[in-house]
Amino acid sequence: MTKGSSPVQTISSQALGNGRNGTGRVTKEIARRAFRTMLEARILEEKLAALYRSGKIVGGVFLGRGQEALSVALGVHLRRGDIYAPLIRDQAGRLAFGDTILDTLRTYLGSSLGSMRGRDGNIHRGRPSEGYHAMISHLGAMVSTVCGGLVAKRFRGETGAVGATCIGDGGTSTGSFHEGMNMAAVEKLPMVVVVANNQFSYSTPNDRQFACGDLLTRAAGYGITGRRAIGNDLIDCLEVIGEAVAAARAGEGPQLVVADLLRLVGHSEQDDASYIPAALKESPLGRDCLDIAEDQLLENEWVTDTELSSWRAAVKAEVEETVGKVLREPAPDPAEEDWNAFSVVGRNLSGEDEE
Amino acid sequence: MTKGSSPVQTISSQALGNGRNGTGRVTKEIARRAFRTMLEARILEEKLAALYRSGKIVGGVFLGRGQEALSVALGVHLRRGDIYAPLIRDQAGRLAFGDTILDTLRTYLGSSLGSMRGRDGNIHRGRPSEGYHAMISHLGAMVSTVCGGLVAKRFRGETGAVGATCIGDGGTSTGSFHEGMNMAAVEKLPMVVVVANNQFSYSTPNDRQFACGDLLTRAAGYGITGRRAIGNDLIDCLEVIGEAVAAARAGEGPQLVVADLLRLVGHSEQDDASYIPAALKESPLGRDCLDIAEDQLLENEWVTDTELSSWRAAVKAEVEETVGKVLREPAPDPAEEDWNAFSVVGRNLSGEDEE
Amino acid sequence: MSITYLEAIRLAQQRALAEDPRVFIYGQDIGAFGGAFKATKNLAKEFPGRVLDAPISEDAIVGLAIGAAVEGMRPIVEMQFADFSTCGLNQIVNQAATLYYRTGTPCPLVVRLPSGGTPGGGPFHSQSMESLYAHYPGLVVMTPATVEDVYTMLLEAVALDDPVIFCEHKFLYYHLKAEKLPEEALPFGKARITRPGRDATVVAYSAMVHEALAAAEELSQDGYDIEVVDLRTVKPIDTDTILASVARTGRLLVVSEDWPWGGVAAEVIARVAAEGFGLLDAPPQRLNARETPVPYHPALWGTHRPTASSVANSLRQLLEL
Amino acid sequence: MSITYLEAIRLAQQRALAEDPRVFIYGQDIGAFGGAFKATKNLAKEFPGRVLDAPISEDAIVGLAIGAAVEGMRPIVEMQFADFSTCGLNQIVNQAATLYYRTGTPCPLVVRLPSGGTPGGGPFHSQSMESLYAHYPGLVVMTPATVEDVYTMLLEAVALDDPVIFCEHKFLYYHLKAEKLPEEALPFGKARITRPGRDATVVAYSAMVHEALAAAEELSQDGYDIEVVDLRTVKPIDTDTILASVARTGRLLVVSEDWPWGGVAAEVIARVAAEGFGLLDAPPQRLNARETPVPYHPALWGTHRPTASSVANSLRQLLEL
Ligand SMILES: Cc1ncc(C[n+]2csc(CCOP(=O)(O)OP(=O)(O)O)c2C)c(N)n1
Ligand SMILES: Cc1ncc(C[n+]2csc(CCOP(=O)(O)OP(=O)(O)O)c2C)c(N)n1
Ligand SMILES: [Mg+2]
Ligand SMILES: [Mg+2]
Repeated sequence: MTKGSSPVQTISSQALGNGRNGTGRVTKEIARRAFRTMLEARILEEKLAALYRSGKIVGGVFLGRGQEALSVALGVHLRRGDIYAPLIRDQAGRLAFGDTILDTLRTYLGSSLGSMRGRDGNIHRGRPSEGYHAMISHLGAMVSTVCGGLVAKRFRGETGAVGATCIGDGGTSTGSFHEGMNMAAVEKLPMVVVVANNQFSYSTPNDRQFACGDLLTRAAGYGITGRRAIGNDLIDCLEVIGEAVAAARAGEGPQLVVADLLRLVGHSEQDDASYIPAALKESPLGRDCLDIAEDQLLENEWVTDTELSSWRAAVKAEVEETVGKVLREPAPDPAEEDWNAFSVVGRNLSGEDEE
Repeated sequence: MTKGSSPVQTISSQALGNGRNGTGRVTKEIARRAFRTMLEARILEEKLAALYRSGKIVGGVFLGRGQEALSVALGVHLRRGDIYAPLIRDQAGRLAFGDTILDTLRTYLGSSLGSMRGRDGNIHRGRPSEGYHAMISHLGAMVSTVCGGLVAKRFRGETGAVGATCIGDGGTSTGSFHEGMNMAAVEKLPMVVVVANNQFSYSTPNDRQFACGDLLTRAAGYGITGRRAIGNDLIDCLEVIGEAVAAARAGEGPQLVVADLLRLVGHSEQDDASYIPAALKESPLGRDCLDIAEDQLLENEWVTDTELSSWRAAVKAEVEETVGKVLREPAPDPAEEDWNAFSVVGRNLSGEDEE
Repeated sequence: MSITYLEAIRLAQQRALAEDPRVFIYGQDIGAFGGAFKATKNLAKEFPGRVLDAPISEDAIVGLAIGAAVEGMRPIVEMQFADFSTCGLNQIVNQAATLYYRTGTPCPLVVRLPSGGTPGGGPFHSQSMESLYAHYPGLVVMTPATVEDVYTMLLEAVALDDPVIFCEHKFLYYHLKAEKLPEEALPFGKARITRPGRDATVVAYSAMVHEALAAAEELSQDGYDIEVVDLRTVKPIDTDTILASVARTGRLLVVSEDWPWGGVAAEVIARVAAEGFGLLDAPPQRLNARETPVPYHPALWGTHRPTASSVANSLRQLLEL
Repeated sequence: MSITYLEAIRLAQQRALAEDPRVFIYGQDIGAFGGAFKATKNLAKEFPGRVLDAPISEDAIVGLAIGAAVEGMRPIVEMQFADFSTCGLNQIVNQAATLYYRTGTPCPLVVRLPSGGTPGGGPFHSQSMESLYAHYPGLVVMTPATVEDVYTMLLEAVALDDPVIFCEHKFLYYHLKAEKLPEEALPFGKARITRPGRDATVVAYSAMVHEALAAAEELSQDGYDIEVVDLRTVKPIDTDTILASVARTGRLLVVSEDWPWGGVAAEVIARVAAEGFGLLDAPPQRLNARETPVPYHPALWGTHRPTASSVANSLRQLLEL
């Protein structure tokens, strides 16, 4: 599945030796919640793409289509008090962590009522003071930021919280990623880092990105536990990430999860992803995680066809209704904008002209 | 020997599985040249320390005492046309690569006749246009620079050249190091990177620097060959690095060599290294590589006691004589200094005031 | 046939690759894909092995270019966005910029920065980084405003023996067009009087030249005759041309899309105040972006950056001083 | 008993740790070892677990501090030398500086930068980085020149809700001494008239304040009365105090150890030229470091940076304009 050509393929992490330990066992309730959130993410993102095509969203639209299973599996295993720094393709994980369809649309459409108030957009949203970090674009940068949140909790004696972030195959080449991973390991932080290895970084295939063949071999180099998940298989993602989160929560130190998958859209909605070979799209990697998950839920009799239809209808209705609402909301008013990057306290002290 | 506490100790590089392959076999001639260069480095550095104490050298003096065997082993295996970016503790490797006692002293003493003309000092010297890179202080930065030199040679169709650099245990934590290593692997460059794991980064012990226990486990994560050398054992260093250089030259891609050792001095001559535990100093790691090498050469009957005495005397004389000479050389004259950072061509074009 | 600013960048690179075997291009997604903006479209095919996809490693990308430049190559680095160059900044300012002074070895490399704001770009895809790099001795910083300049100046950048930060403006990529590309160019480092005038001088560069020209047009309807100077290269700055202009007009407004503190506008004013104090009939003024990150929403963005209308306002105030 | 500038830094950190449980310190070799300059000597022992050794990872060091600040801590980061902060610059300017504007969440962290030149420091252990950071909206940049200021301002930096770049000058570490530390301090962002005068104003900050004072002393022997303004904080700049001084003297020289292009001196002159043009009797001048990397050899270094004698020369020229 991985594309590198290095002869070194040893998987040297402990966890794989041990195999699954049961802490990630998937319950009906979790599976249903995960799947319902995947549906929300998928339907919401389809709407975002349409809004972009019709010129209602400016800038860029970056979708997570095909990556919802992996993304949601991290989001559903987190809870209030945890720290989560999602990346580009984490719409599903965000919703699972507590972000809303409403705030997503507000941010993309630049509503002044959104959490970013039109100051930042699309995937760069968050509520840092609630543990939901707002990514900066510079890849790799959020790994150490999550470390910092966990160090703060340790200082305050708060135990049981976990920090989590996601990164792409391309993002693993950044110096930031390396420094953050190493730091998490040195500090033995309760942290889970999920690598969504979708085989491409924008147009760049993995063999121009790294030569180790298998990114999981990096876990040993940081001295942290590595685990592999099947990136488009919801049950597998829920199990593996469930175990990783449980291990981190139990004080076993940072956990790296590597999952192979494909993104089933372009890098952004401007990109047709024609560089992804047809053979890869037709391989098991190219199977849509939503289809796989649906089968899994039906097989387990965790959901019925009727329920699925009504979920779909409900989510569509919610998305449409929310779009209508947000489109009527006020855009930020430049005349009212507070053109000052200092905090209120800093500014009051500064005596700097405010124009 | 390594200090980390991670449970993961797997050595997953191929080369170790294969063991030595004979390409690094040590000849009498190489061993003699290496040892003689170690002597030069040691005696020269003792003089540098004395000049620093007497106020003749300003700024900092950073010595490689205890690391000469490892350093020289890389230097002697390189040849004209190769690229070498030495680091802080590579006086021995530098001399082996072709740097001189004269230019070392000129740079440290700030002679206007030195390669750096008083503009830069101490360990920051080099002649980049001759393949001898002049390190910047920012650790990790030279890895990718060496990559670039090798890419240039590949563009020109020059084959058989090798690029080499050194880094400390601490330097492996930099994002720069990671990016450079990964890049070397992606480009399959003929490159040798030697990690001088002297257990401390300034005062910081390895367990505050990384958690993998064994830095060699990182080789697999880059998809490159990893090798281990005994850092204070000249013959072992010559063999292992000889094999690494031969493999790189033969087109087998980048090679990582990790060697444990101790520096037998402070970080700089201002530092008494009191943070290094006595037990460690008294352990095999603390044995002076010069003593070990002397024994090895005598045992092999590659050198006689008499020769050793005459070498010592000759090097001492050369160092003393050179110091005398350099101390009489002119310091750079601020009034004559060309206060312009642009190249001559750029400047002529620019029409910028030159004051 | 008309050529866009973006196409001119592509053509300049094509010519550089064709004429000089030492040239190669390195950056993310620039090979078969042709780059995020298509500035290297087809070049990988046309020049096999000389247009290389890089990993997401800005520090090592610049480091590699430095090492290659030292060995006599002439690398062009494409940053995917100027904003990401902060991740390669250390190599640029501490290794590339210092190399010649320290060692006497030239470091001829070009770092192309897709710069400046566009609607919806937001805080991390809109930055103007010319001042940051211009602060450092040893770096040339070019900021072309026209299709013709972006072509000739990129070729000039490749020919220079010094490291060049090449700030190409994304807002101009598609809008700006020319009928044909010039063979001749102004000398290196020379500013251009884009529009002659006698009532006030506007010094601008890159996208702001066009806002300044539109403002000048607007003021011409009130009977004012505004001179517009295009700096073209912000390091070095062509102080002579600026002073000569101020000598004619007596009034100076400097416009920059970058933040004010220590930016190009501050530097130009500091020079004119020190060297051309007596030429000024009124206090020299500047108009910059607002002092916040570049906002995402187009309505905010349109107020954050200087525009024709805010330049015209500033000019009206200056003319009344 | 006399307290050095360096010891004042240590004492301020000790007090911050003692008074506020949210404070911790993070940096290379600052724990048991007490730091490369001993600015945290004994603090790890006195405050167990709150003075942490970091790996050589400036980017992640700042990233960790940001994440902790978001969670309500008040981290102090020690860079081993200001020069190495370029490796953490991306996190500082793109994450810390933008956080409040983007998200409304304050990011109260302090990055201590051992700054400026010393004999033999060379290109990579001598840099002055205040202008680089001051360019970015959202960062406060402090540049204390006295033992008293370095103490009170560091405490002020820790108390501020915004990210603060704290430039402490290595040349002042050991030389500068005070008898005791003050309880009272000037308000945040306020410049100080260190020496009143009426013939010309020298604006300086950090180590250059002392060169300016020595130059003023020298010129007093020629009968000139030079006013010296210590900026203390270069972002924000206390323009009012500068303008008031220039209103008295009519002449302005700005002195900075940093490079000229877009530096503090350019920014001050741009402000005075725009807002205080009519107050000036002569063109405002600046004196900066030379436009090369900071040279290693003390003889070169002594000419590279402004000194009392070059400040005095510049002042003599200014007084004759
Ligand atoms: C430091 C940095 N350099 C460049 C970019 C531009 N960029 C944005 S997304 C992207 C590709 C990311 O690939 P990957 O990490 O694999 O994530 P994916 O898009 O595949 O989910 C690039 C190069 C960036 N965001 N940050
Ligand atoms: C990016 C960076 N940060 C900090 C420093 C300051 N510094 C110089 S040497 C050193 C310790 C280096 O340790 P190591 O890499 O193990 O090499 P050693 O000194 O042990 O040979 C530090 C922190 C630096 N040179 N570069
Ligand atoms: Mg990817
Ligand atoms: Mg070390």
